[in-house]
Formats: sequence, C-alpha cells, structure tokens
Amino acid sequence: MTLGFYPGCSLKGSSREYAESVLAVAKAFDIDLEEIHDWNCCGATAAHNMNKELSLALPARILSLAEKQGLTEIVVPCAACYSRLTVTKHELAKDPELKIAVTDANNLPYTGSVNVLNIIQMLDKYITPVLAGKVVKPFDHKVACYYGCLLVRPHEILNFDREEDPQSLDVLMLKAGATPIDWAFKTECCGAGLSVSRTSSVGRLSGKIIGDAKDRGAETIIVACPMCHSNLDMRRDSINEYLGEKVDIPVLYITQAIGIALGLDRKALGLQRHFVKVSV
Amino acid sequence: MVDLIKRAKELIESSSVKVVIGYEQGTGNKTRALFVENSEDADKLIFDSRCIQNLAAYITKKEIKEKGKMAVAATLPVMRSIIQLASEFQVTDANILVLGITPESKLIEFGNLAEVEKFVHQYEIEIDVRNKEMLDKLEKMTQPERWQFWIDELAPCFKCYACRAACPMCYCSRCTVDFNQPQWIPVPSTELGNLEWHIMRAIHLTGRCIDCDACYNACPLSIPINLLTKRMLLDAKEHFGGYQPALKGEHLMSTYKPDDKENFIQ
Amino acid sequence: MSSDTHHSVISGLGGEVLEHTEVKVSHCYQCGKCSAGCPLSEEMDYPPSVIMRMLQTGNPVLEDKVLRSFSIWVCLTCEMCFARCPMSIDIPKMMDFLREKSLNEKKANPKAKEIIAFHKSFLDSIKYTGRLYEIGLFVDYKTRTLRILEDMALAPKMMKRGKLNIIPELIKDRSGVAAIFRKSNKKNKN
Amino acid sequence: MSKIGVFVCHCGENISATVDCAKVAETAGNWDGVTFSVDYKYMCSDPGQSLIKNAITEKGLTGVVVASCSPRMHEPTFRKACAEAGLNPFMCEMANLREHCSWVHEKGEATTEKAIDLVRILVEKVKYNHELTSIKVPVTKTALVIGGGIAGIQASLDIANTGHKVILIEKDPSIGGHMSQLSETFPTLDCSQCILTPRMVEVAQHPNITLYTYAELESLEGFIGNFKAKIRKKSKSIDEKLCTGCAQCTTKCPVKKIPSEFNEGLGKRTAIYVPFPQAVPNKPVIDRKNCTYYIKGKCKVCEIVCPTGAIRFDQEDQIVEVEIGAIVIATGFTVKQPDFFPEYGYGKHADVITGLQFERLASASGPTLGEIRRPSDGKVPEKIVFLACAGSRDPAKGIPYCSKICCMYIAKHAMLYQHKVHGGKSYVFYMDIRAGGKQYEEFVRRAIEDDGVNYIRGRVSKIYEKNGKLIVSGVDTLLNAMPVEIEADMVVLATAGVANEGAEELAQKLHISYDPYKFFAEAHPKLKPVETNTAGIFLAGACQAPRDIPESVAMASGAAVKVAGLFSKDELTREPIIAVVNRQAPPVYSSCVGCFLCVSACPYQAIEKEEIKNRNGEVIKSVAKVNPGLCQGCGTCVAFCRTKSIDIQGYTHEQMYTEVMALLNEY
Amino acid sequence: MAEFEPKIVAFVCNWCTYAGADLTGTSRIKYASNVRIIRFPCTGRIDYMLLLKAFDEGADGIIVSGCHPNDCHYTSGNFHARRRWIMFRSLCNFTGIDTNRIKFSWVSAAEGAKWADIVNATVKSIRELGPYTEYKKVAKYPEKEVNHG
Repeated sequence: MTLGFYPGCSLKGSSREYAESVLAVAKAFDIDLEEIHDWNCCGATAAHNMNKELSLALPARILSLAEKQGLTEIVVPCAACYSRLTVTKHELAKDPELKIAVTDANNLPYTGSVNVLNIIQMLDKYITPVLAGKVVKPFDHKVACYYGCLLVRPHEILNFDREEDPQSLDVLMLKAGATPIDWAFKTECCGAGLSVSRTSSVGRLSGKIIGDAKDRGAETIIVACPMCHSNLDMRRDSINEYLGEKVDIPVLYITQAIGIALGLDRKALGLQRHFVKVSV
Repeated sequence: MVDLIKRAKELIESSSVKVVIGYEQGTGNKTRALFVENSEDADKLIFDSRCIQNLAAYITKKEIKEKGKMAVAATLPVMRSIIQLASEFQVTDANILVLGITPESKLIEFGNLAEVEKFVHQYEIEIDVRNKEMLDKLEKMTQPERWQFWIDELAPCFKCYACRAACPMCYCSRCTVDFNQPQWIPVPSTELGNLEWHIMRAIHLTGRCIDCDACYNACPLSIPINLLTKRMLLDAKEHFGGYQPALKGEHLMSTYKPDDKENFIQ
Repeated sequence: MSSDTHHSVISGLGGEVLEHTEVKVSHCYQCGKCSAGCPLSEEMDYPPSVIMRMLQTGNPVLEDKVLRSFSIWVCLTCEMCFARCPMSIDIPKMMDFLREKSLNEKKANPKAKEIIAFHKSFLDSIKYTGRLYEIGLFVDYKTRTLRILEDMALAPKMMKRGKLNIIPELIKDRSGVAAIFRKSNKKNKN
Repeated sequence: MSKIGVFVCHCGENISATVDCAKVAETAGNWDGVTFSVDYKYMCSDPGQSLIKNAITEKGLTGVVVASCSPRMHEPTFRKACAEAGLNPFMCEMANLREHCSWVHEKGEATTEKAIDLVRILVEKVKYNHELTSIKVPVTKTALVIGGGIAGIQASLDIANTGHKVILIEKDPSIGGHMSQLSETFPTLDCSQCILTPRMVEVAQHPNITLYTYAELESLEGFIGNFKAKIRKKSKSIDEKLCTGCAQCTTKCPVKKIPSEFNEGLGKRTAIYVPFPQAVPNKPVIDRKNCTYYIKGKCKVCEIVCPTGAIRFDQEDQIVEVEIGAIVIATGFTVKQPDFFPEYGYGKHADVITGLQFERLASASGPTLGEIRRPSDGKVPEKIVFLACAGSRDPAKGIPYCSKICCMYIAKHAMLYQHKVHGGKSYVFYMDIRAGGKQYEEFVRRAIEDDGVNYIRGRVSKIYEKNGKLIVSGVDTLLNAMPVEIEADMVVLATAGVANEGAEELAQKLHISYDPYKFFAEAHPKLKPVETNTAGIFLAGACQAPRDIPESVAMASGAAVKVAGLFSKDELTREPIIAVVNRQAPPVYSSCVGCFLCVSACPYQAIEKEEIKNRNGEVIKSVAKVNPGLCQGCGTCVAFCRTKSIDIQGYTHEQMYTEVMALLNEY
Repeated sequence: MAEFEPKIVAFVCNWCTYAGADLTGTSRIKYASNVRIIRFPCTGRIDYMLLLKAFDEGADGIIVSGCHPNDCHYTSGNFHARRRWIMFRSLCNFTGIDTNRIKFSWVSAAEGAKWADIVNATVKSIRELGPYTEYKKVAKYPEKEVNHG
C-alpha cells in the first residue's frame, strides 16, 4: 500500500529521528510513504503570525502538489504542518474568494480533495488493527502521553480527538503494551515557536509539563510533534533549571515507542539522536 | 429511451400503475405530454433535451388522479415538484411511482418518495447564467425604470392563464384571481391588474417554486414572469438560507425564526 | 467624562478586527477564562481578557497600546483561550490580525524584537530555499538580534546528533515559492 | 339593504373642540345605507345609550357605528347596548374620533374631514358585518396538575381549596421534587423539609386531591374545559392498599448499593425503596432494573418478609382515563450534568461535585447527616471552592442564559460551609452576582462581610488534582487578570438549570410551545406568564424557566387562580372572533385544497385536518378545519391562505377590502 | 399653490400599534392629520394584496405597524408578518413599486410618541416624494371609468 507523505522541514533536519521512525514503522507494515515532490515549507507559526495570505498560500501549494501527483491521502507527522494544512483546507473551503486569491498566488490548481492524516490517525487507520500480532516486546512502561496544542485545537476545524483530556495516543500506547498515566498537562502548551527567541519561557512552560509527568511517576513521555519534542528534549537544560532538579525522563515519538515494541533496530528509530538519553 | 418504454410496458401490463406520464413527439419540433394507458402507446414515449414541460402539473389534475396510480417520467425539476406537492399533501406514495431521469439522462426507478427526496437533495436549485444576468440588469435599473420595464413587459398579457396551467404548484381549486367577493384582481386584462396578478402569483410561489421555468415556457408571449419567482428564490436564499422541497420540511413562508433579519422595519 | 474614554465598540480597532477576522470583541463579557488558561499570560503586559476589554472601549489611546503591546507577540497561538472561551471568541485569529497590523503600522513592541526577528528569519529561509534551512535560520536570526552567544552550545550538539544540515535543502521551484511571497506581501501592504 | 345608524359623540368637548361633530353626522346621514345619523354630547352616558337603543328599535337599524372614543375603551359598552335593543352586538362598530383624531390634530377642516373618513370606513365595514354568536364551551371542573414538586403541590392545594377536584400526577415514587432535596433555603436559612413536608402531607390527605405517584401523562386530547387525559400508572410492584409502609422489605432487601437518586448518587439505596424517610406516600416501589428477582428470576426476600402480603411481582402498568377542564404543568427542571467540562474534571475527581450534591451533604437527612465531608475520603474540607456559571452563560459548551438561582445558592452554600466548618476557607469564582429579590442582596453581602467568604471575579480555566489537592486555576479580573491558584480540598460546581429530559415530548403531547431551551413557553412574557398558548393549560414553576422557591409558589398560585376562574362558570363564553374554513355544497365541499401550510403558521395548533367522506366512508377530500376552542383569532392563517378559503369573523376579506376602498374613494 | 397633502393609510394591529396610537391621543401629542388607521387583529392578518389595493385606490403612502418582535399578543403573528414583509418588500422593489412609500414599523402600546414620530416622518417623506402619479397613471381600469361615468 502507498500513502502520500509530507515530512516537513523539521523531519528533514532537527527531528530527523521522527522521520526515521515513521518510515521504519511504516515499512514494518508494508506501507510505502511516497514523498510529495518538490514540497515546500508550510510556513509554520511564523507565516500566520506575520501574513495571513502567505500562511494559506504555502500549505495550499503543498496540497496542490499532492493533487498533481495523484495522491488522495497524505500522512503529515509534524503536528504543526498538520495543523497548517488542515486549517488551510478549512479556510479555503469556507471562502471561495480566498481560494481564488490563493490559487492565483500559487499558480497551481487546487480542489481541496486531499485527505490529510496526522500520525495518530494514520496509525489508527492502518496499523492499530494489525498491531497486536506484531508486538514482540511490549512497551511495558508508565507513559505520559503529551498531545500539545496543534493536534487538538482548534477543535472546530481539526475535529480530531477531544480538546480536553484527549485519549487517542493513550489508546495507542495501551495497545503497544504501555500503561498510560492520567495527568494534568496533556494539552498545555510547551512554548513551541518561542523555542529560540524566548528560551526562558520554554523552560517554564515545558518545565511544568515535565514536572507533572515526573510527579505522577511517568517513565517516558510520548509525543507526536517535533516542536514539542525539541522543546521537551533539547531544552532540557532550561527545563531542569526551572525545576531546580535534574529530570532525565526521555521523550519519545509515538512511532519510536511503537518501533521499540515491534522490536525494530534502535538506531533505525533514531534513538541515539536524543539529547536526553533513551534508557527505556 | 428504450429503458423507459420497456419499464412503462411492464408497469402497465402488470397493472402496477394505471397510467404512465411521459413525453411524445408533438407537432413541429415540439414534444408534448403522453399518457400511456395501454402498452402499445408506450412505444410513443420519447425523451430528449426538448422535453422541458413540467409533467408534475398533471398529477394534481382530477382527470388523471381518477385513473388510479400513476408513474411519471420525471426529470430533476419534475421530481422537485413532486416532493413539494407531497409536502403539501397533494400526492403520496400510494398514488405515484417516480421514474426518475437523472441530469445525465439515466433512468432510475425510485421505491418511494423518500428516495426521490434524497436524490433531489443532491442538487441545489441554481439559476442559470442568462437569467442571472437579466436579474442583475434589472437590479441595476432605477426604480422608475424597473416599473416601466414591468408595465411594458406585462402590458400584452391577456390573462390566458397558460402560466398557471403549466405550473405544478398552481393546483388550487380556486385561484385568488377568480375570487370575486371581493374582486381582488380585475377580470379584464389591464396594466395594473396584470401586475397585481403576477405579483400575487409570485408571492404564492415563494418558498414553493422550484424554478422549472414551465410558466415562462408556456407563455404564448414569452413574458419573463419567471424572473419574479427567481428573484424570490434568491431572496429566500439571502434572507432565510434558501429552501429545498422536503417531505417533512418546514415551509419557508409558514414558519419563521425569531431572529429573522431585516433592515427596514423602524 | 465617560464618553471621552469609552466609545462605540464597532468602530475603531474592534471594528477592524470584526471586518478582517469576524471576531466580535463585543461578545466578550470579561469572565477571564482566557487569561486563566493562557500559558503565557504572566509574561504579557496585558492578559488576553484585558486586551479584549481595551478593544471594547474603542478608545484610540488604548487601541494604540494594544498594537504596541508585548502580549500580541508573546502569544503562541496555542488556542487554549479559544478552546475554553464560553463565548467561542477566536482570540488567536484576532491576535494574528493585530500582529500583522502592528507590523504594518510599525508599532511592534521593542521587547518583541527577537520574536519578530525569528519569524522574519524563518520566512526568509523559506523564501529563498523553499524549505526551512535551520543553520541559515540560526545564523540569520543571530545577526538580526546580535544574540550571538546564546544557544551557541546547542548547535554543535545538534550537529553531532545529525540534527542539522550543513547544506540547505533546495526545492526546484524556488521561483514559484518566491512568487507566493511577492504576491501575498503586495496584498498585505494595501 | 342596510339600515345603519351613525352616532357621533362630542365626548364633552374632547371631540367637538377640534372636530365639527354636527357636520360629521350630517355628512354621514347622506351616505347610502345610512338611515339615521345624530350627534350627542355623551354617547356613553345613559341618555346617549338610550338614543342608540331607541334608534335601533324605532328605525329598525341593521348596523350601528358609534363615532366616539377608542373601541379599546367602550366597544363592550356599546355592543351591550345594541344587544339590549335586540341588535346582534357584532353589528356594532366604533370609529375612533377621539384618540386617533380630535386629540392629536388641531382644529380645522382637515381634522373634520379625517373624522368623516374614519366614520365612512366603518359604515362601509358594517355593511359586511355578520351576526355572530359568542361561543359557549362547557367546562369539566377537574384540574390535572402534572408534577409534584413545590409548584405542583401549591397549585394542587390552591385549586383544591377553592372546592374543585384535582388530579396530581408525579413521575417519581414520592412528591416533594427538588425542594425536598435541599438543605436550608435562602435567604432565611430555614430548613427546606421542615417547611415542605406539612404541605406534602396536606396533599395526601386533601379530600379534593387524587394523587397518583409513579405516574406519567400518556396522552391528551380535547380543548379548554374539555380535555381527556390518559395517565400511565407505572407498576410499583406492590399493592398500595395492603402496604402499611412498615419498611420491613426495605431493610431486608439484599441489593443495597444502588446510587440513591434522592442523594444525588452520594448515598445508596435498596432495590425496593422509599426515596426518603418523609416520602409521601410513604410506601415503597420496586426498581425493576436493579431488583434481583427481575434480573435473575429469584430472591423474593421482600415478599417473604412482608407482613401484609403486599408485594405484587406481576403487577402491570395501568392506564387511567380522566376528563379534565384545565391543566397545570409543574414538571420543574433538572441540573445539567457538568461532565461537558472535562477541564473541571467532574466525574474524574470525586471531590468535584455539583451544587445539588452539596445540598445533600449539607442536609441533616443526607448521607453525612449534615456534616460537610468530601466524598473521596470523608475528610472535612479545609478549603472549598465554588464555581458559579458552570454551564450557564456559556453558549460554547453549556447554555447561553443565566440559570438565575445559582448566585443565591452559592452564597448559601458558602455560608453553610462557614457555619459548619470553623476555620475553613471558602472561595467563590463568579462573573456577576445576580441577587435581585427581597433580602437577596443583603444575604450575599452577609456571606461576604460576616462569614468571610472570598469572592473572586473570574472564570476558572482548569481544575486538576495534585498531591491529593484540587488545583483550581483562574484569574482575578478585577486585578488586571492576575493569576489565582487555589489548592482546594473540594470544588462545588453551580451547574446550569435546564429543562427536564423529555420536556419536548411532553410539550408535544400537550400541544404547547416551548422555547429553544425546551422550557415551556408562556403566552405572553409580561402579561400572561402562567398561561400557555393553548387555552386551558397553565404553567407553574421551573418548567417555564429556572425559578426559585418563592417564584415557583407565586406562579403556582397564579395558575391556580386561572384554573379557579375558568371553573367558576359552567360554560365558557368566548368572542366569536375566530377563523373559519369555508364549506361549500358538494362536490366541492370547500375551496380549501388541503395543502395544510396554515397548520404550521397557526400559533395555537388550532388547525386540524378534516376528512370529508362519502356515503361509503371513503375519504373524498382532506381539508383544514379550525378548532373554535383553540383559535384565538389572530388571522395569521387568513393572510396566508392562497385560495382565501379561511376567513376570520369580524375581520373578513370583504370587510377589510371594503375599508380600504371606502377610505380612498369619495362617495 | 397649496401644499401637497398625501393620503396615507396605516395598517396596524389591534394590540400594540392601535393601542400605541390611542396613547398618542391620551398624551395629546399632535401629529399630521393625513393618516387613516385601519385596525387588524394582528399584523399576521394583514394581507399584502390590501397594500397593493391601497395604492391602487390612490394612497400616496402606507404605514404597516405592529408589535415588536417577541411582544405579539398572539406570540408569533408579527414574526410571520415580518417574513412576509421581507419577501413582499423585495418583490415590490423588484417590480419597480416605490418601497420608499411603504413604512414598516414596530410601535408598542407604550410608544405613543413613537407613533406620532412615525406618522410625521412618513408624511414628510411622502410629501417630498410627491403624489404617487406613476402608480395612479396605470391604475385606471376601464370598468372604473364606467362606474364613475
């Protein structure tokens, strides 16, 4: 089976282990992920902070390219890209004038027919039904599933899981053999776009998340967003500074955790690339 | 349409229906309604792009109803009319079988009116470009210009009531125009009387007209009276979100919303 | 006199917000749930509910303060406020608009220099390469902000873990992407 | 040919000061069909009325136009005078020369001309008036009260005390409603049950009241004065005549862990149970969903221990048919479960409870015998937080309206907490304090000033549990939205008051309308607060909107007076200003084509379908028919009917058309 | 030349506007005498054909008035009326009937002063518009001439 694939910039750079683990897990289930040719950046937070039309035109180009390539369904592992693509689809469907303006800027036909899947939806749809038989090494740990903002909000547009206390990741991890804990910071913001420009804020916001997970005995934090990952992992020094103690709970992408449960090679999953050593 | 002829024959021969209403070749290049009551007549059935008469106008006619259950070769506008008539209790599953003709000229036989309704709801009622342009043109005129336009257009109307006869929604046994206690509309054709008659008709069709253009097509003088109902259709959409004929729907003009918006009541 | 400080909500900046984003500031009844849930409200000069109130006054002085505020830049668009707002007011969408306007009117808060510089560096990176070139972004950002020393330790660590590309990934249709920027920017100025 | 009399009144000088009354009378006298015309100083005085009466008898008038003041003032007077002289009262019309002419215009020709016009309009109208007779409807003098909460109890007692029969039905095993669950009541802090139970007993013992508990309305037909209701008496599985209420069965029942509805899930009950000790009737019912016998086919412990042999496992639901003349709906409200706010963790954290649960905790008859102890571990909470508007004023997740009672009960709860837990700290997060009502504001101030309840203006964003505490995070909007975080032991949510489940179905059974929130709609928001749009059906209490106890009781008494008024006469007389669908000779029968679009246009559900049948009983035609008992005469259907088959008496097509013609054409 | 005195017909409901106009009288508020009120039970009863007939018979302006939304004596008659007015007014506009000559308003039983204002404003604006000659020109039926002949 073949699905369209939009990795986005992070997965080609600072979060390449996410891409590696996505591809490794997909491969284990014989799913071909076909990358959209000549894709561009979705514009992320920067674009919609600065310029509305640009923030829609960039994702629209990606969707147009996918259409051109004949892809009907694309997997978008990065939560930020997923959010941007979905919001763009929604906005353009709602406002025909805007659609004309944006397609005009792109100079590419756009119908909005491509189905955009985030990583959890992809796993749910194609992997969960056949997961049980393939788990060789149940991920037997207490995990705190962290969703962040972009997977669940705004609910009116994404319409994925529920806004407060979402469950989709927890259900997946349960199936992979883990014990998801009940905790209070599932959908609090990690600091996201301020990672570079205001590292101190990230230390505080991500610190609260790590702190609560630790207090409730989590052994691993599971994420599905490269921004959350880089804040919780790469910014651990600032976080520990905020917490006033050294916390070394590793942060795993959902696909890495599932990869481990499937018994895939740890290196193929990119575990060595983390700042916080993956001890599980 | 081979399918249609075949099915019409089966229906008549098996006595599933008493009459099949469809189209046949008329004089000149015109088609006309055909009422098939025996299977030989079914061979005369035709269907092509000239078949624009709204056959739903016949289903409320006493002479037809008396024959028993009927089947109707129904294009999209005819199906819409049937659903509207059903919502007004003028036709039920017990007395009609719909042989739908899709916009792609395919024959679909519907099991019941609910299925027809579902089919019809896939398509929105849309006003064609030419008429839209005409509406725009009128919109841009000044009020006195529009007044003159309609007075001039309607002046030749001699009240033959072909529009009324062709309209499936004009099934009333007593039309207001025939009412004489009081005489709302003067009997002879006059400039103002004509306008009043057509305004009244447009109001009566508001929320019910499905834009089949049967009135216009029937008018021997080709007076664009369908523009009036089209205008109402657009207004219904603008003010109340539009309407679709529906078996169990709320009718546009017999219902209201407490927050209906207007900007002219002081 | 009260009429000097409080004006019609639908005029002024609140009116502009409505026109461009369909967000109705008049719907806010100041319950404060947005500020209570906002992860960054402590770092803001005006928490979200206060921004709403300032806009409700229609007072040009307060509107100007909103456009010059740090709040609109530190907002992360995490959408928590919108998710929990009892009146379903799309504050993040409004923030997007206020940021754009603040930039266009050259009123961006000086404290937000770094944040804006980062966004600009980010967009420039895409503009020229089609994709984000992280080293380029960092270098560009550092030159814009002169915050050379900060985060210096991070880059080598990232490099070591294979998390940074030395050479930017270039897409083929770079002119296409550049055109998108050109067209959207032109509209933006109008 | 009409013989119309025109009577122009000077109203002292009120009319004659600006209108030339003599000229009006003189002009009118020259019109076709006017046989008598006169002006007089005071037409409403005795001599004035005699003038009219004499003219009717002497001149054989067929119609009368009195040109004087507003018909809203004296129409009944002059119609009565006409009737006394033998003229059908509906042949009399009034031209409003005073309010609409002489008082609002300066003296002059134009004003007199207008007066002449006004008279002419009505003279022409009267030519088309028909003799009408008032509608008389017999009245069955028994009332049905639906719902046995405080509103239903009050309404029943008030009606019964006027000497009329009442049938009171209650869906639960006992009457008492929400009020019986409450601890103390604001603003006096008197014990709720202490003031309620005597009334419950009074209901049970009143000779004029028939009480059916565990019963619901099955169907209703008919109209004012003449309803027929079917009541479903759900099977209690006991013979009430034999049961003495000795409670042997309830003590011995082995199924003991069913969450008690009365205690809002905070206490437990048995499968055969009496909801609470003071229940009326104090006789148990078997909850078949939880009874072992009904689930597994064996047990019957209750049957074994019952000393009177009153248990009836095979008892079936019973349908009782009753004839009634009026109905009072007092079905009350319910509280919206707050689990639609996952951010508040209701259902997840045991110590986040609703206001109604707090009532049970604070009640001496409750599961903690009135001590404030939190559900999770029974500890007395040292810090307690109350959240106002948990669902109210929240279009996004709850309901847009204000539930009205919460501000007061929160103040009461916080006060009760402070009284019971010395040294405890209580906080209230609120948006506005709405304490309009006698002694209400003072009550809230007392909570703040005397009992030290800490009121914080702001809505809470999130509640989560940490180290056994509930972290409540909000802001103080009065301090520039400063963050406030409270580590509480217990949180009480003031959940929204909403319409009962099934309110919509009940409204449809009763043919009454309801608002978008499914609360029943009153006939007029100001002037008819206890009437519905269906004549003979009245509302009391919180089924109409959230109401507190005093308001519910006041409404109930109001509804009772309406019922008593209705029952004060054997027959009901109504003005014949109603719509009528025409009837014609066969084979047409009626010009109505049976599209029934008028049905949805009618605000009173007064239009029905009538099937016209031939001799063989086959339906020839379906046409509309107006139920004269329900029609109120607005005429909305009339203007809507395409075939003009409906007309309204007193404002017919001919009459209104003629008025327009008469006004604009000079004769 | 004498000032043009327009003929204005008011179609009002019994419960709100008629009562409101009564209050104008009781309060002795003066207004222009050009208006003639026709009483209906409810705005829901007002047949749009009557409006056309009024123009037909020579009215220069029309006032249609009833209870404010939510205040209808019959709960919803005015809501139904409002829907009809919206459509009827649009159709009038589309057929070139001068909608400036039809004033729609809500006047409650308490708004005596508003009634006076509505009448005065209407009279003023119709006076400015002049006689509705456009309509009157075509309103002459043959049989009417016979009647008058």
